[in-house]
Amino acid sequence: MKVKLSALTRVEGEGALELLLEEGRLKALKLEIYEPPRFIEALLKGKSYEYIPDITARICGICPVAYQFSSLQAIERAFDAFVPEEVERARRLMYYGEWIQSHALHIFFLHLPDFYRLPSIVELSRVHKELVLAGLDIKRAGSLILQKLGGRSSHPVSPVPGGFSYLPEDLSDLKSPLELALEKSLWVAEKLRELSFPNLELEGFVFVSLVEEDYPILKGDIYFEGRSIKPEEFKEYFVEEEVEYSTAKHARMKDGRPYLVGALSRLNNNFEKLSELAVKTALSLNLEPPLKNPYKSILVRLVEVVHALERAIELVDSYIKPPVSRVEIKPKRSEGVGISEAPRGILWHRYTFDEEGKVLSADIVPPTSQNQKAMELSLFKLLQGFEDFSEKLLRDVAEPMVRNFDPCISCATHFLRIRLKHV
Amino acid sequence: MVENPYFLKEGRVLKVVKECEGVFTFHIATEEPAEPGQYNMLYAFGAGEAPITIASVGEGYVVHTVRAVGNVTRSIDSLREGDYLYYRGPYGNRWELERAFGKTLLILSGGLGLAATRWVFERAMESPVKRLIHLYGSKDYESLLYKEFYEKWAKGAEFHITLDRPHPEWKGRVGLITELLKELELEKDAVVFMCGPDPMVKACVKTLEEKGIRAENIYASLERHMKCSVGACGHCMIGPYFVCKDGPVFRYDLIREYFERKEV
Amino acid sequence: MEGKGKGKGYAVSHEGLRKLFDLLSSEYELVGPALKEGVISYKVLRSFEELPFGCKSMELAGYYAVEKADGYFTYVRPSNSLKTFLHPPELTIMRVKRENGKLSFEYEYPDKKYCFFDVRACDLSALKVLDMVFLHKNKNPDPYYASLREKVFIVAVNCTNHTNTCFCTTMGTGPEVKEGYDFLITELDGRFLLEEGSERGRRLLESLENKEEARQEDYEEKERRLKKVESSMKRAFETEGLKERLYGRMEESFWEPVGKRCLACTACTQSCPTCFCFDLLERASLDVSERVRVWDSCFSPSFATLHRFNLRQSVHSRYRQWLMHKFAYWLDQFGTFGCVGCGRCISWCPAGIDLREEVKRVAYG
Amino acid sequence: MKVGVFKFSSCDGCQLAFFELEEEFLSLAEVLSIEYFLEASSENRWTDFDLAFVEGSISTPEEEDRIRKIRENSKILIAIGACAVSGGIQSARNYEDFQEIFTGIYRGRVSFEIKPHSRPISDFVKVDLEIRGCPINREHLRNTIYSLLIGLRPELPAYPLCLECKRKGNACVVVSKGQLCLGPITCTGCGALCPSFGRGCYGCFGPSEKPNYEAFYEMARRLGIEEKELKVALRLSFNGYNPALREVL
Ligand SMILES: Cc1cc2nc3c(=O)[nH]c(=O)nc-3n(C[C@H](O)[C@H](O)[C@H](O)COP(=O)(O)OP(=O)(O)OC[C@H]3O[C@@H](n4cnc5c(N)ncnc54)[C@H](O)[C@@H]3O)c2cc1C
Ligand code: SF4
Ligand code: SF4
Ligand code: SF4
Repeated sequence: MKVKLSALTRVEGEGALELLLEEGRLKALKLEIYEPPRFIEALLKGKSYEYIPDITARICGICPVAYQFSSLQAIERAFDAFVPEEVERARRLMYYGEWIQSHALHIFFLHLPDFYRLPSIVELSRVHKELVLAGLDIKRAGSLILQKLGGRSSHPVSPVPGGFSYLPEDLSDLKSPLELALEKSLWVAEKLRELSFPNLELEGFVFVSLVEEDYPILKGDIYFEGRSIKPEEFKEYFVEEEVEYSTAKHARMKDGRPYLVGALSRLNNNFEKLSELAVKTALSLNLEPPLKNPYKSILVRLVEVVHALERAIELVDSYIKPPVSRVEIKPKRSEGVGISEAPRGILWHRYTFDEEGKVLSADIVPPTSQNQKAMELSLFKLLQGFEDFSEKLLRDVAEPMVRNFDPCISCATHFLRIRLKHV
Repeated sequence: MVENPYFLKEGRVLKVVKECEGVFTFHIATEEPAEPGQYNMLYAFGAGEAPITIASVGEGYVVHTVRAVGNVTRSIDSLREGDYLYYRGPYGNRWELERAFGKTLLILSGGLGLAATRWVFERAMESPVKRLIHLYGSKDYESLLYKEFYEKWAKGAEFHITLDRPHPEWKGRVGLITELLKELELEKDAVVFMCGPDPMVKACVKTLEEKGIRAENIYASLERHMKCSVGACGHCMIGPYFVCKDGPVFRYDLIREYFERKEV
Repeated sequence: MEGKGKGKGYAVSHEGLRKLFDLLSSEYELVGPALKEGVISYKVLRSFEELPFGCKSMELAGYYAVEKADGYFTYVRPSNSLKTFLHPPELTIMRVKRENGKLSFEYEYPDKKYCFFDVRACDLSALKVLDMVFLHKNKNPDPYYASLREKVFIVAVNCTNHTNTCFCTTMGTGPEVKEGYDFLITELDGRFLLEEGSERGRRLLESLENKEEARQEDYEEKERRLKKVESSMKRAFETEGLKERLYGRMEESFWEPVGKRCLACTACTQSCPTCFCFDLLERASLDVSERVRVWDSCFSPSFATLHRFNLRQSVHSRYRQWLMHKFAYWLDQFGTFGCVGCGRCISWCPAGIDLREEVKRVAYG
Repeated sequence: MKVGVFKFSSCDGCQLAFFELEEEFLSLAEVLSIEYFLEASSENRWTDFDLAFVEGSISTPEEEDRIRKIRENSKILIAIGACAVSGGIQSARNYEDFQEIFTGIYRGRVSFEIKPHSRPISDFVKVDLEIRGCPINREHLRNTIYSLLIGLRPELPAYPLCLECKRKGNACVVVSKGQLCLGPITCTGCGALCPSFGRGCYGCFGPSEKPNYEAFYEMARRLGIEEKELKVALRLSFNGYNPALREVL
């Protein structure tokens, strides 16, 4: 027998959950993604490298900056362009803006209502007004960074190959909203200590993230189980395979083990690199590596918000408009890989170009498709013991589990294999 | 500090008459002096302003007839007795009625244009005009305005109506206003006031000139897009004129060059 | 308001100019030219150093670049115009509140006190033109414009250079500044001639230290420099009788060629220091609405909408409206040309249309 | 007013504009009744909608069925964003060989139905209003919702971006940098973001009302850009399959 939750709610993008039952017990399960693919990589073929960042940004409305920066890194590596330090700092700041905004949206609009058993932020705001308003203050701080540096909070326009098309003279007006957001996020952390979390641990997963000088965001090597590999080596360690029952490719380690990317992995792999206040917040919330309870990812995101805010304030304080905001790009026949930590985990891009800088091939691996397997395994583990599979149960129990992973289905679908179900 | 022309005044709606589908007449309390031909800018919350001609006045009130075509006019048409209307004005020039003293005055109105000629027509009935004729063309029976006055008007002047389309109830003329006009015996020095859609104005002028009436004796009230009504926003310009302040009433010979040319 | 007529003259050094600048910026919000992202534009200045001394713009129809030059006031009028400050691109003229079926209105006037530092002859004329539109030739003077305008302090500068698109001599507005300023600066060789033009200007110059009285030679040098610019500028077309000629050229065929090339992008009208057209917008939420005045343009596809239809559908008819307004209608409306020959609309036309060529073609072609 | 927010092929960015309204989203949620909005709530109801906001383009048979159903159930249907209005970036494939595009991504067995073309909503059902942009400007969303609440027909500008660019005080990038800018033929609404950030507009609000393409091609030629390149830029403008642009591409 099949049971189906036909439309996942409060996630980014549209997906469904299908359970296969045998004699009333869960036999198999699949997370179905019925968003049509948009063929973004294929569209890039034959187009100038200049189009890449703006087009790949459109893969996802909630983390476009991640796409812009992973792709810019790939382009700049391919063409041996070295972006000045100050420009990289501005990129970092912008990326923090996206983390803050995206995490705040996920925490307050999508995830938090679960913990109060409410259907949405609207109901939540009726009972916990202050909490929601704090969340909006945090979100706004992130959005303001994006607007200031890129014009708008989704699909900002300033990131271009070689740097920025323009950087502002002065960022000091960001300071007070950021400080307010930091204050609010510490207060929210205090508040969220009240939450109770189901006891469920993810066993057997490899935690994969980047490592760089700071808590990873903009670039770095890929790190797991105490070792690090170069971004170029990604495909040697991680494979995507087709699974008969699923419409999506599943990513796994080459040795067959499942892996996880995103907030939990970042925290587990880079705890000591968190900002001072972020470490304090983490400890106050009893978050210490190895953290395996997916429900606590909401707390990890909050810790990352604290980190991002603290770092963003430092960057705003030290900001001086760079003398050159954009270095020249000289296209050549070559290949480039770029990787960064999108809010939902590592986002890998690889492009090959011809002499004029036209795209010969493009390959993008977004975080959500990497976490697909982890989501299904956790759901399976969670639902295994149940006998009643009513829609209500699935909405109340299964959906919150999915939200733990903050899946971004729009991201996944430009890439995933899809079998369309008619709803 | 100079006086703010955008300052809005408040007027209570004293009376509302439904003229026909989507057209209402309002009596608005006001003490502002006005002249026939002038208009007010009426304001609607969130929608902005629209120029609306002063159709008539009474003791302590002004009469406006509004056809709902867009946001401002639709909002205004939803007002009822006792509500408040906000406006500024009056603006614009007036019909030069004196020019018709001792002569024949012909008024031509098309559709809602009757709102712009009604007051000057009523004035003319009490003025030393030698002969007063008013031809009113309406697209159909349903759209006729001011029905309650026809009897009175027919007593004070030669008042004729023609409809573009026949109707079972309608015993009067059917046909375009120009046809009615062609049949009319007119002195060559007659003065003409008209208001109606641009094509009607053009067609009537042609017919009038064929009858030997000179453009200097023809006046038309024009309609153009306007935002400020004080000759500063530029929208209503036609040739060198601002319809809002140099008009809306123009002596035809002065605007012919621009009015008859395409896209000026 | 600034007066006219020539007053006393002084000569100062570069340092003297800085002193003047500082004196003025302590009392006024100082607007002047600055080089930003490769373009010289008027903006609110924080320091004397922001003035683009020794820069010069190279301008052609649809082309603009800045290069270095010898001297100080080597540049010409900036890319944007002073109307930005007096007739702001976006201005809330009132706030409307709705309560129990009644409305209440709050009117707010901008209360900035500007000093325009470095205004050239063409732009001074443009201010005069705008004054006529909004104040002197309007039965209903505009209180928003008035509240800003009456406080403005004007430091004029004589042009000792010109760019390819300038045609002030044709329009009779420059290069020499003649009236309408508080004081006037002319760059001489290594020093600056300051001439007072109003009582306010006189008081200010009087309070300045380290100045000398201007000598006869200073005035002579000024004349020489102005003559030099003037003689290097070609007369673009004849303005005598231009209006009448244009009124005779309303026929579409005269305008169709330029209609093909014009993008109807509105850039000319927006860059023009005298184009005043605006729109009034409503920004509403449930019970509060703001009435906002924004710049509009006769090139906009909805500018002359009547009955859901723009009366000026074709691009050439919109171009005709603009050019006829500037060189014919304006004279009948306000007694002057609507063009002061600043050349901004030429430089900043992305299609590279040269207004002068169009005037010549239509009126004299 | 019963409201539904629906998603088709898209990046979700336009729906986010609702969240971008921040506190106003919460207060509007109290005035409107939001019956269907998968991204915002776990309680969703299919009903008759007074107002349906539709994000995304139509690129599968399922989507085609679903948009028709939404239309039947909605009084006012508003297309939001470049995908819904013009087919989105994914509609750039409409100008290419679909087989090639398809196999460029999927090499193995596949079992889903997808249309070769991604099309705007208005290709299938009547659209009452359009909010443009990739993504939409939240002020436009705000303005639209309030206008409807006040009982007015929402009005968004259709004039070219250059007008807004100038109001912003930008120096034209075509003139001062010799860069291509789609501003003269692009509908305004974004706040002239790209020129404000030193680059030419890439057209994300779609074509303005009746632009003069002939003059625009000439402008591009002066910048050294051939018609072929220009067409690529327009197809990749996120609005390449806008009914008005389609005709010239
Ligand atoms: C001097 C003058 C006097 C006027 N007197 C009257 C009057 O007495 N009574 C009256 O009802 N109207 C009168 N009008 C017309 C009236 O001003 C317009 O109908 C009004 O501005 C429309 O505003 P709106 O906001 O309702 O519609 P908008 O939202 O501005 O317009 C909606 C659409 O309707 C179009 N439209 C505008 N006017 C008309 C129209 N007349 N017919 C059809 N479509 C139109 C617009 O172009 C627009 O596309 C007068 C106009 C002028 C210039
Ligand atoms: S029309 Fe052109 S040259 Fe004349 S004042 Fe305006 S911008 Fe300057
Ligand atoms: S930069 Fe672009 S939008 Fe701005 S004026 Fe120039 S062409 Fe128009
Ligand atoms: S300038 Fe053009 S591309 Fe840039 S944001 Fe605005 S509409 Fe989009």
